[in-house]
Amino acid sequence: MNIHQSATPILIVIVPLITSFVLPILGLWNRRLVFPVALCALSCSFGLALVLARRVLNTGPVQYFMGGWEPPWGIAFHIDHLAALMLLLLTFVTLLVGIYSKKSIVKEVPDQEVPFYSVYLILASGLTGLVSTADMFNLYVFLEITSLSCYALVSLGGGVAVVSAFRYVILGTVGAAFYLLSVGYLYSVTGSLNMADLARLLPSLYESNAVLVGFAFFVIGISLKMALFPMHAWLPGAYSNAPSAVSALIAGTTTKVAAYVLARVMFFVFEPSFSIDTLPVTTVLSWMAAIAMILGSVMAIAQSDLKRMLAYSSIAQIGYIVLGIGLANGMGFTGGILHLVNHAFMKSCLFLVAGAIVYQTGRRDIRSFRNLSSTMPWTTAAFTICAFGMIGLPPTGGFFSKVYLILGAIDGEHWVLVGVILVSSVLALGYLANVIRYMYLPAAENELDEKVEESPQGESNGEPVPLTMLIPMLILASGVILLGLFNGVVISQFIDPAIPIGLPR
Amino acid sequence: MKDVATSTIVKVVCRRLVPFVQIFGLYVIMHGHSSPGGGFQGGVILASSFMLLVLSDGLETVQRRFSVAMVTIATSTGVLLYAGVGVLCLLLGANYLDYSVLPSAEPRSLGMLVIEVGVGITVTGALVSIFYDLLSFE
Amino acid sequence: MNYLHLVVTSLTGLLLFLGSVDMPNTGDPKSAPAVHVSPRYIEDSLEETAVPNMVTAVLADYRGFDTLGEAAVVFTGAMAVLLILRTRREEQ
Amino acid sequence: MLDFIIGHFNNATYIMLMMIGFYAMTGKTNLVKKLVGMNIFQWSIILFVVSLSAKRGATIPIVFGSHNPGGPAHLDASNYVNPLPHVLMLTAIVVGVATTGVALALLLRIYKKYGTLDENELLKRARSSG
Repeated sequence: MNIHQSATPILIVIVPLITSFVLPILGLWNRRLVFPVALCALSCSFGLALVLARRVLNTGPVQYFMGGWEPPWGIAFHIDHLAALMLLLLTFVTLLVGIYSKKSIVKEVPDQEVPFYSVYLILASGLTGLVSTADMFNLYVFLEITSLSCYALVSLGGGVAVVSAFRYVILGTVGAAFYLLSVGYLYSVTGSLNMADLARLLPSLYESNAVLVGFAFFVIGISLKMALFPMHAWLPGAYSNAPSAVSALIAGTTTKVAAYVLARVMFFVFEPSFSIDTLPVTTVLSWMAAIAMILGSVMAIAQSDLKRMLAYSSIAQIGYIVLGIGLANGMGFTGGILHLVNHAFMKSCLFLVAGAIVYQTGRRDIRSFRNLSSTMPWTTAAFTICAFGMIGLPPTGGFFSKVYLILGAIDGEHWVLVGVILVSSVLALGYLANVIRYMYLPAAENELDEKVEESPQGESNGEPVPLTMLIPMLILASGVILLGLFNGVVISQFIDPAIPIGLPR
Repeated sequence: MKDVATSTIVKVVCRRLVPFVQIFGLYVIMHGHSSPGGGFQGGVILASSFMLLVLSDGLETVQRRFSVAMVTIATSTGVLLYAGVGVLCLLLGANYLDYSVLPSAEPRSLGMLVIEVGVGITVTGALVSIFYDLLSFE
Repeated sequence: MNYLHLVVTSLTGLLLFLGSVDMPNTGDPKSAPAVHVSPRYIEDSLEETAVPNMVTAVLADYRGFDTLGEAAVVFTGAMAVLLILRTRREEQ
Repeated sequence: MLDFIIGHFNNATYIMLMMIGFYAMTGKTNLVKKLVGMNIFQWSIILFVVSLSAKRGATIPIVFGSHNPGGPAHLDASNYVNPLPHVLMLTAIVVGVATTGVALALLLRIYKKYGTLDENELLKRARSSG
């Protein structure tokens, strides 16, 4: 019996995967072909994501059974509205950062282009697989594929990047091991690995210790992967020491996918009531998110190095997303997912800007960004737009996601959390406005211009930022604004139909 | 590590042992169907035979026989073989990795055999490649 | 011997053990894993895939996509080590 | 009570192993010891999940004598051990090997650049070299 389902869902995952397998052989034969082939694999994956998104909007969730075996015996892909939105977001950001990475990586990794793009494509396919799989163990395999390629890409930064990459390996493996442990615990009492099957079997087992402890370790493991507040030790070092293109990719995708996995398992495999009443997971997550939002912003203000500041602000923004999930109501969930999409655009664009500044001037210290608005007008414009988005000013998407978060907090009568959101936005205004002020300051008073130390990565070579680096930045920046203007479309088409049933409206 | 083993016992024993290890490795890959084993276990045994050879003859002679380019090709072709079978099933009108459409009396058994061989090649190539890199990093 | 880590570790261990109290006894043929999904693998794998070794049948056919991901992990490991160790950028 | 101990004795040992690995990973400052702890931690989880497949009075999941024409009698699920955890843990083993390979490569780079594998010493040198 062979059933034939349309192959779009699986092609999104295997096209970059197979291309990454072909690249080493292609590299041996003709090195110059590697980048174009990698790019067309990524764009093909993005195109397929568009086709799939349209089909999901028209006909609802799409299923795909690997090897023709229906679940729970075989592995299945289940792509609903939320997964379609994530696929679009991931393939788009990976494509843009891929275009950007050509110029900025050629200094980092002089003749290692072949393994670099091979690992890059595997990361892209791991992310798409992570989002579309409906099998708990298959999700672990894709989680490891994604993490392994992240470890390698982070270590390219040179200087102290190797040390932060090793810490990332240790903490990342602890997170993945806790996830595997939770799959083992759930398997020991249910006997199944498929998410839909688990969702059917679990409600009768909510009282069993194995399920309670299994779910607790799942949340700890995924929070580690997401760098949620108490477990964020690896993030500042990894983001700030990695090459800028890699930081942009990782900041824009991996933590977001971990947040998506948290939401999917918490609300679609387990019933929302389980993580609200049986285990106080949502309250714990909300408070961890609140502390992350405040602490992350405060630490970001204290930084003078731009990439380290953006790394700490990522910890704060992850707090917003997890707050959306922790509020556990319709508004909060919408705000959380919308902020997930907005932050992916904003943070990857900001890291690309940081890379462009280092590329042209070699400066990383904020105080040395004087007069940057005249020497690099487009880059600073992109930075300013994304900064407005992070703060949450009206035209940008950041404003709308914060509005929904606040509405969600009001629905749940969490007045303290409303205050935390506002305070955190003001803190964000603090550290981002400081950077903009330096950028737009005239270079006249250069007597107090600090010594400009050369960037350790040696990324800079003084030429102006090439178009292949500028255009992805501007597309992402305009994306931040478009998300703001058309957030209604994103919500009504993708997020509303995906709101979990159990959540109170 | 890179200089040749000093004591002749190691050299003689390793060189005599390698062919048998390799035959056993190939046996384990090919007999994954009816006995415990398969691509991964067999591939690791095959890779360990090359490490044994490096122990006895040093890195240069082994790299002349199983060169770095060959290792990369092995790493890639194995997995390509695996994913390729999946795509072949797609082209023949079934779901990804659904071997029932393969042209043979027992299609699934054939599909699995090709999978095991592909995984065996990849694991051998990957582990030998990691071994070469760890060794030649000074 | 820092005691913070010791406390954290023993708490985690205690939590894990409490979780494993409800699990079926080892070797219990009526446990959920032995009853729910795997009977089909045991009973039907010979006639469906003509392969006596059930583990290989599940590994390569029923859950073949897992093994593809696994082979990709091995491939990524090799490429990652290649990337980490063969970067010829001279360190300052 | 005795039946409970016999039934859960192996889970207790796996959890003990897990905690030894977890302590080594978080407590130790030498990076190689952290890596060894990571391996112990991963392998104890693999042991735990493989032990889920055990069935009293069942043999290994390979059908012998399947080639003779008569074929084996009807296969009864309780005669054979549950093959699924073995498949899952083969993947976890391979993931462990790949992660250890990458971590060892990173250790080589760290040792070459900083000359030490002790975490505190490393942070001092990393901060001083900027």
